[in-house]
Amino acid sequence: MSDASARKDTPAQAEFRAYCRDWLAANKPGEPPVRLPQTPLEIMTTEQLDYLQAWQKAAYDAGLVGCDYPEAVGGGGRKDCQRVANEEMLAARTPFFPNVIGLGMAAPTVFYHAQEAVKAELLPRLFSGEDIWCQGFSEPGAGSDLASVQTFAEKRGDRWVINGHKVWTSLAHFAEWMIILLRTDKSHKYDGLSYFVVPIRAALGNGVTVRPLIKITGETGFNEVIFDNLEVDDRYRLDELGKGWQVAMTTLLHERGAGELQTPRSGGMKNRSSHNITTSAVIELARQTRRGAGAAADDPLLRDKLMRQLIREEGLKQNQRRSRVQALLDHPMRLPLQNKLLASEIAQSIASLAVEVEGMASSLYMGDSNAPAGGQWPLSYMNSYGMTIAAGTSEVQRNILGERVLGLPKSK
Amino acid sequence: MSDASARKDTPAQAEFRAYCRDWLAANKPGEPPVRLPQTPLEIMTTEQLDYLQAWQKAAYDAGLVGCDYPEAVGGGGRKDCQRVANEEMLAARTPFFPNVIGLGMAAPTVFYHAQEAVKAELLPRLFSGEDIWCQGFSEPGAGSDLASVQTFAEKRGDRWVINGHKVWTSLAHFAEWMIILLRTDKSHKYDGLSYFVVPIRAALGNGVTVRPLIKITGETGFNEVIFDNLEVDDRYRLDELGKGWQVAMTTLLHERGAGELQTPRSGGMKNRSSHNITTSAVIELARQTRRGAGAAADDPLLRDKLMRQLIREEGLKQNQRRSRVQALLDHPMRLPLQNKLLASEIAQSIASLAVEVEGMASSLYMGDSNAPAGGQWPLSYMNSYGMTIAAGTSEVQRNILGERVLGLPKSK
Amino acid sequence: MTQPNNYGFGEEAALLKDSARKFFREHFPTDRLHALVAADPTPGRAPSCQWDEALWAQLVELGWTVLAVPEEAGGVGMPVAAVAGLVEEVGRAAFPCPLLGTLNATYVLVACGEAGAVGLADIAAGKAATLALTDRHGAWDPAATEVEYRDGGLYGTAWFVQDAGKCERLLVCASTGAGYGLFWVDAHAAGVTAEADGIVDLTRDQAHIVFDGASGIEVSGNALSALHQAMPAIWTLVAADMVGAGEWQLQTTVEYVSTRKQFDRPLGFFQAIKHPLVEVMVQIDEAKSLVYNAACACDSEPEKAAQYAHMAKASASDMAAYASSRSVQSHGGIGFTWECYVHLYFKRQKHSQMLWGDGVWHRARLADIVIGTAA
Amino acid sequence: MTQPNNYGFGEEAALLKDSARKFFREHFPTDRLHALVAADPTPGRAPSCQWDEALWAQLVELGWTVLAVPEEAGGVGMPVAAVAGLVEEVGRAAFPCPLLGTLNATYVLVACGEAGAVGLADIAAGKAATLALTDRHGAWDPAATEVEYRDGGLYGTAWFVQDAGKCERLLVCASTGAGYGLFWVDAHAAGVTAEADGIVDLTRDQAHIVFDGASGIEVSGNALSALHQAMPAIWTLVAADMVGAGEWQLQTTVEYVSTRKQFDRPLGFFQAIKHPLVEVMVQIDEAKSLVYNAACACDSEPEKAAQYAHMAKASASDMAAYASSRSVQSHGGIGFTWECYVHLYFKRQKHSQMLWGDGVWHRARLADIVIGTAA
Repeated sequence: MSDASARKDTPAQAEFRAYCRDWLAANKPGEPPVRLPQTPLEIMTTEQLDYLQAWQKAAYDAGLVGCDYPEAVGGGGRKDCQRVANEEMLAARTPFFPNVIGLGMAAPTVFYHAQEAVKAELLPRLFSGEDIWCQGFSEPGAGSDLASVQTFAEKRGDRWVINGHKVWTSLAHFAEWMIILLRTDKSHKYDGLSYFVVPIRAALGNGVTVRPLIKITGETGFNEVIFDNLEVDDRYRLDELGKGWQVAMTTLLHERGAGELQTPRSGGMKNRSSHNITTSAVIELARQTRRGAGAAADDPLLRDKLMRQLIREEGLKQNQRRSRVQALLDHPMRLPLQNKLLASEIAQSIASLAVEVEGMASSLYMGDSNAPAGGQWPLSYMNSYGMTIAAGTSEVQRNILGERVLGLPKSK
Repeated sequence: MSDASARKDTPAQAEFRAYCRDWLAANKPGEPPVRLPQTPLEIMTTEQLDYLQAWQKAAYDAGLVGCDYPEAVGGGGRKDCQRVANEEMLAARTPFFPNVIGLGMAAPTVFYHAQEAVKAELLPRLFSGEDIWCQGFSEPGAGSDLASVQTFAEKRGDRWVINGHKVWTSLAHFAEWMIILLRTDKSHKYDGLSYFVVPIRAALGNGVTVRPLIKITGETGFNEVIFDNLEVDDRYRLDELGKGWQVAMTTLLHERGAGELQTPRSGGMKNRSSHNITTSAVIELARQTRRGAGAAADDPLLRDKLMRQLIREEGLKQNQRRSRVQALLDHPMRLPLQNKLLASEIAQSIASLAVEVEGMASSLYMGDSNAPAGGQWPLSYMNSYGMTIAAGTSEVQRNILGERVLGLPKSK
Repeated sequence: MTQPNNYGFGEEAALLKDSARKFFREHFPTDRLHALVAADPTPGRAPSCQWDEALWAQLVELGWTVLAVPEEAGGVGMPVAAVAGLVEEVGRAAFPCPLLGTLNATYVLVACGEAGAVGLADIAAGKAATLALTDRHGAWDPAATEVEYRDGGLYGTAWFVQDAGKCERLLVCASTGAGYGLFWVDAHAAGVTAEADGIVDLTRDQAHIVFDGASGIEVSGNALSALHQAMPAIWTLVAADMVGAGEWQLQTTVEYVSTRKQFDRPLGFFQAIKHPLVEVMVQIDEAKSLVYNAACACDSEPEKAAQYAHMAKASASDMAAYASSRSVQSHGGIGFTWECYVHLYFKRQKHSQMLWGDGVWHRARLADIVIGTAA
Repeated sequence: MTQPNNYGFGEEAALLKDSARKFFREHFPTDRLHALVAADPTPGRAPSCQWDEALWAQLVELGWTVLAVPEEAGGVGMPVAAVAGLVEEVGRAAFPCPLLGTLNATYVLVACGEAGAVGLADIAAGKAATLALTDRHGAWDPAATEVEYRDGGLYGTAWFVQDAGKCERLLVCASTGAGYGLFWVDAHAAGVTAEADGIVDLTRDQAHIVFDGASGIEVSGNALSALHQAMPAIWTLVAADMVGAGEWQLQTTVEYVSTRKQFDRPLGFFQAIKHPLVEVMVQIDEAKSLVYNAACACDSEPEKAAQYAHMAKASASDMAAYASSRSVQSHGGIGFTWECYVHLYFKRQKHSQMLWGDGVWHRARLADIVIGTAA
């Protein structure tokens, strides 16, 4: 993959690629001292965080993070080079970056919508991972219907006073900053929204309370955040008052991987905790699982189901590939807008199939030494509902596809 | 079945049962001189019709049709005896009755909503099958949304003048009478509807045109009916002006088998043309179909699919049985309202599975002498869409269940 | 033999079902269940056995555990259809208790004939029991048992033993020199060690039980035949439990989507929510109708009991998977939290789905009966 | 070998696909198709072969039939990816013609090596061809052929021969004393009788062909090896046809539900209509992406071609079933009539679904590759 891509490099990209490759060969971090979670959103301990923050800082200092952003905001000032760095990091199987919401959602939003001084203030520490970011969109009364957020910001002089309640905020327990969608006018649903960045850590106990929420798996990892008269300077407002919905679209576009700026991504490292939700992992499980006289992998019905999954998985991969081949596309958003729906539903059905393969042994959980794969498959299956619910449920994704791509009338 | 039911008979029912049994033993009609269609709705030739009408007339004359209706309207004046006659006819495997819309939908509607004189005029010939009935509900612009019918009746003196266009009217090409939902007031959607019975055959070429529609199978069997200034006497209005929607509910309730009055039903006859859409017929097909080195019935995936169908089929049968066991019901309409949805969807999936079993040979149609089962399975599969579309699409059935049984808010 | 039209579900059965539903509504609402079993959320938590023993004692007092015991053995001798009605209510309440295991043991002991009397007497005296016959691979075929009987003692391990921590007796299937035997064993006897499993389902406990020379009373020298006779009732009852739990999932979800608003509409307005819940209802009704048909076959058409019980358990297993999935998804973010009760039933249903055979397994057995064994 | 990022679908391929789409839009709109093939609706109608030979002659003139023929054999030698683009448009138009059969024969002849040149020369000269190798049971394994070669002639029957009535040449797989051979046969030669089948699909014709001592040119003495090499392209192209037809079904249905109103709303407002159509789109896109991946593998990663082509055809088969089902259902009563065009594609897709293996068959072969043959 890395070599196939290299063939199309510009001279500047080729030079940068060589640099990345050399640097990674010399500086790729060693085995983590602690077990890492499946994704950055499940970071639970400071040991995990320290190791991952050190890696992000090193990569940033070496110029592998924020490559395509201007130097004035702490970026590398290059052109279309983040993709190159990402490819090389994937090939080198580096650990993932911990500041995943910062890099993927906050950075492009701040970059396109904040005052210059605020960009210069916030982005360097975002890129370096020294500041972890979180996202304050959902509320108890605003899930799929995001525009109905009620957390309110009231203007008092040059400052805003914030009161309300955000939920499902991953990483809030480690975050310095939050991107937040607030209501500044109760009389208009969409035009009454404004978008801010607010300090979390600095205001803990003084306007901000972070409480962990427990998932159905028993894990923590996301939080509710309560605002009680938090004061924020007006400079931290992004774009104009009442334009919060439009700014949020920038965030969501980049979250879905459909934005202008390539997100810095690291990953691929295998370690003792790694648990890949892939069909090939389930095939392996089926090979090791006894079913009747043979292995589960010999069972014709399971083989058929395994191949169904493999085909869906390869289909998604090829969708992503095809989305860059103009001549084979009828509508520019048709494939990108399927990404989130398919990735989450495929992960759910893969985990569900693994549980079926395990049979009675799927009753055993993480604390049981006899549990196959350490009990991670039932865990993954339950966690998969986080994926089909969060960031727009599958139902909402299908509305979006029907309306934005097929042009059908709005259902709501 | 007949014997198990007999155990619970009242003395009057027991006596009637014995009478039916004796009469059927002596009078059950012989083999038909022509190939019969799968259901009465597909009667295409007068030869078919003549045979079936003769049977219905004989059964009526013997008192096996309309048993529970009062004698004044041509009924048998018995109590809860139609069920007994139906059971005995099923056990005797008699042919079906041709006037199926008349018996199942028109009779109870006329009985509950017409003037006494009209009942006495119309019902005897309906029960005897001498008059075939059809139903005029759907229109080109009113399918699922039945209440939007536009065919208009205008009052002129004591008579109504009807103009408009009805579609999907099965049996209209043989029908003497039609039950029809008409608009009498354009300013109210529901309260602007009135319900009539109108003569079809008598007015052919004089206010009424019947044109056959061709189905995707290539068969005929239903029609469009065009009204061009058809005049009808006011006595043929059922119930009050503007109450058409309520009257139509009586029709639909009985159509779904959820009405008060038991519909006279005959059937069960096996003949050379019979093609049962049942799982056991597909199992038989799978036994006779070569797949790889063995029979399709040995293929583990097909076995699993066949058993899925068998289970759904038995489930529906047991639903019908359970719907009469009060202690095992939470909501009186919960099972009856599932009937139409399940029967049509199960038939569709059974036919679809048969086509899968046939494999390449499912490409062969009715005119091909090598077609398995005479090409009836692809025909049945296509026809099954008539069932999931007509009389309230599956989508509409699910709305009704969600709203009327689960109490969820209306979707429309 | 033919079945009575009403499944033999008469007045007594209706009263029992009704009183069970009222009992749980009064004494064991879902918040009590959650407080009882969900105190420690950690995924790696140590195995535990959380249940309300006092409430269970009341139920034993009410005679629930002897309903299936024949009258001549000191029980009530109720038909399986009536017992299924009760178990449906236990499932609806997700009540942690050894009722299913005790009923399972009862049906097997009855199938053992005279030799089973000793076990039935214990059950009639209020002792809870459970079956121990599954191998480490979770095989649903009892002939796979890893327990051996030799030199007057039992050796080996029985896996996936349900509600083991709540039982005083074990009905063990073991290979003997002559085939397979069934042994009635005191759960606390010497040579019996129960190793509790750490499981997902919070409403049950499970263990693997190590036998090292334990003694037991042989209640059958032909275990496979007795089990063959009893399994249809066992499959039917776990399906009945799932039907009750499914109905809880449906009603709880319907209630949530009727009140929760998004886009200025209750969620249940949207067909993307409404139609899947209708499908859940349809699947529950199919499974429920098949459960009473199978139960009635156990009572009055035994030659069809296995066939109908395979249908019931296959249907219930698929329903449970779908109902569970929709209960969490339709609850949205709330449904993904530990504090919302839906996860308790989600986990119970995923567990039940596998118990005594998943849908695929039952359909394969059904095909062997209906189509004949594949060539 | 690795695949180029863009599937090797370059500028020429894009031009070809685009011009094909325009050609059909201009010369063969769906109403022409309906008028051409749907004149006789009777279910028992006699077999017939309705097509527009003049339009086909134009396409031959344009060189479409020689795109896959190597340059050295007088063709254009275009990559499979480019040919798939063309076939997708043929499927979208449901154009009745022998293109697929001719392409299939081309790939098999290429796999025959030098001996295949005689066949390629005929194709380069504009002759249409089709494969004849299926047995009466519709087996998708060419070794099941019922045709035998003996004493210098072909004997036996080849079944389910596609578009036989439109072809001048047959590529026949026959058992020989030494294994299986491939024979290039004149469709009108002595000893060749085509018996037309009465089929459901109105956009194709099909026949079983009886050989009674017909002579043919042996183009391969190892048929199974040549077919093994060529089948991935054959599977890929029929899948490409289905993707095009699926897109027609989707767009036609979207258009209908956007205009047809019920309950004062366009049907497409309702999620019960909208979400299934989204699912159709998702399935089409999966199949389409897998088609170009498989085509590209045929061109530049042959060791993976079978694996990827199984994926493409399995995906396309399931998609075609679902897209067909939703196209009729969403059209309501109108969709159930002969005059509405959706039935033409419904029938074509049901036919294609089975051609060269249904979804289950391709997944079983894929499993043999990916997991290994079951023990």
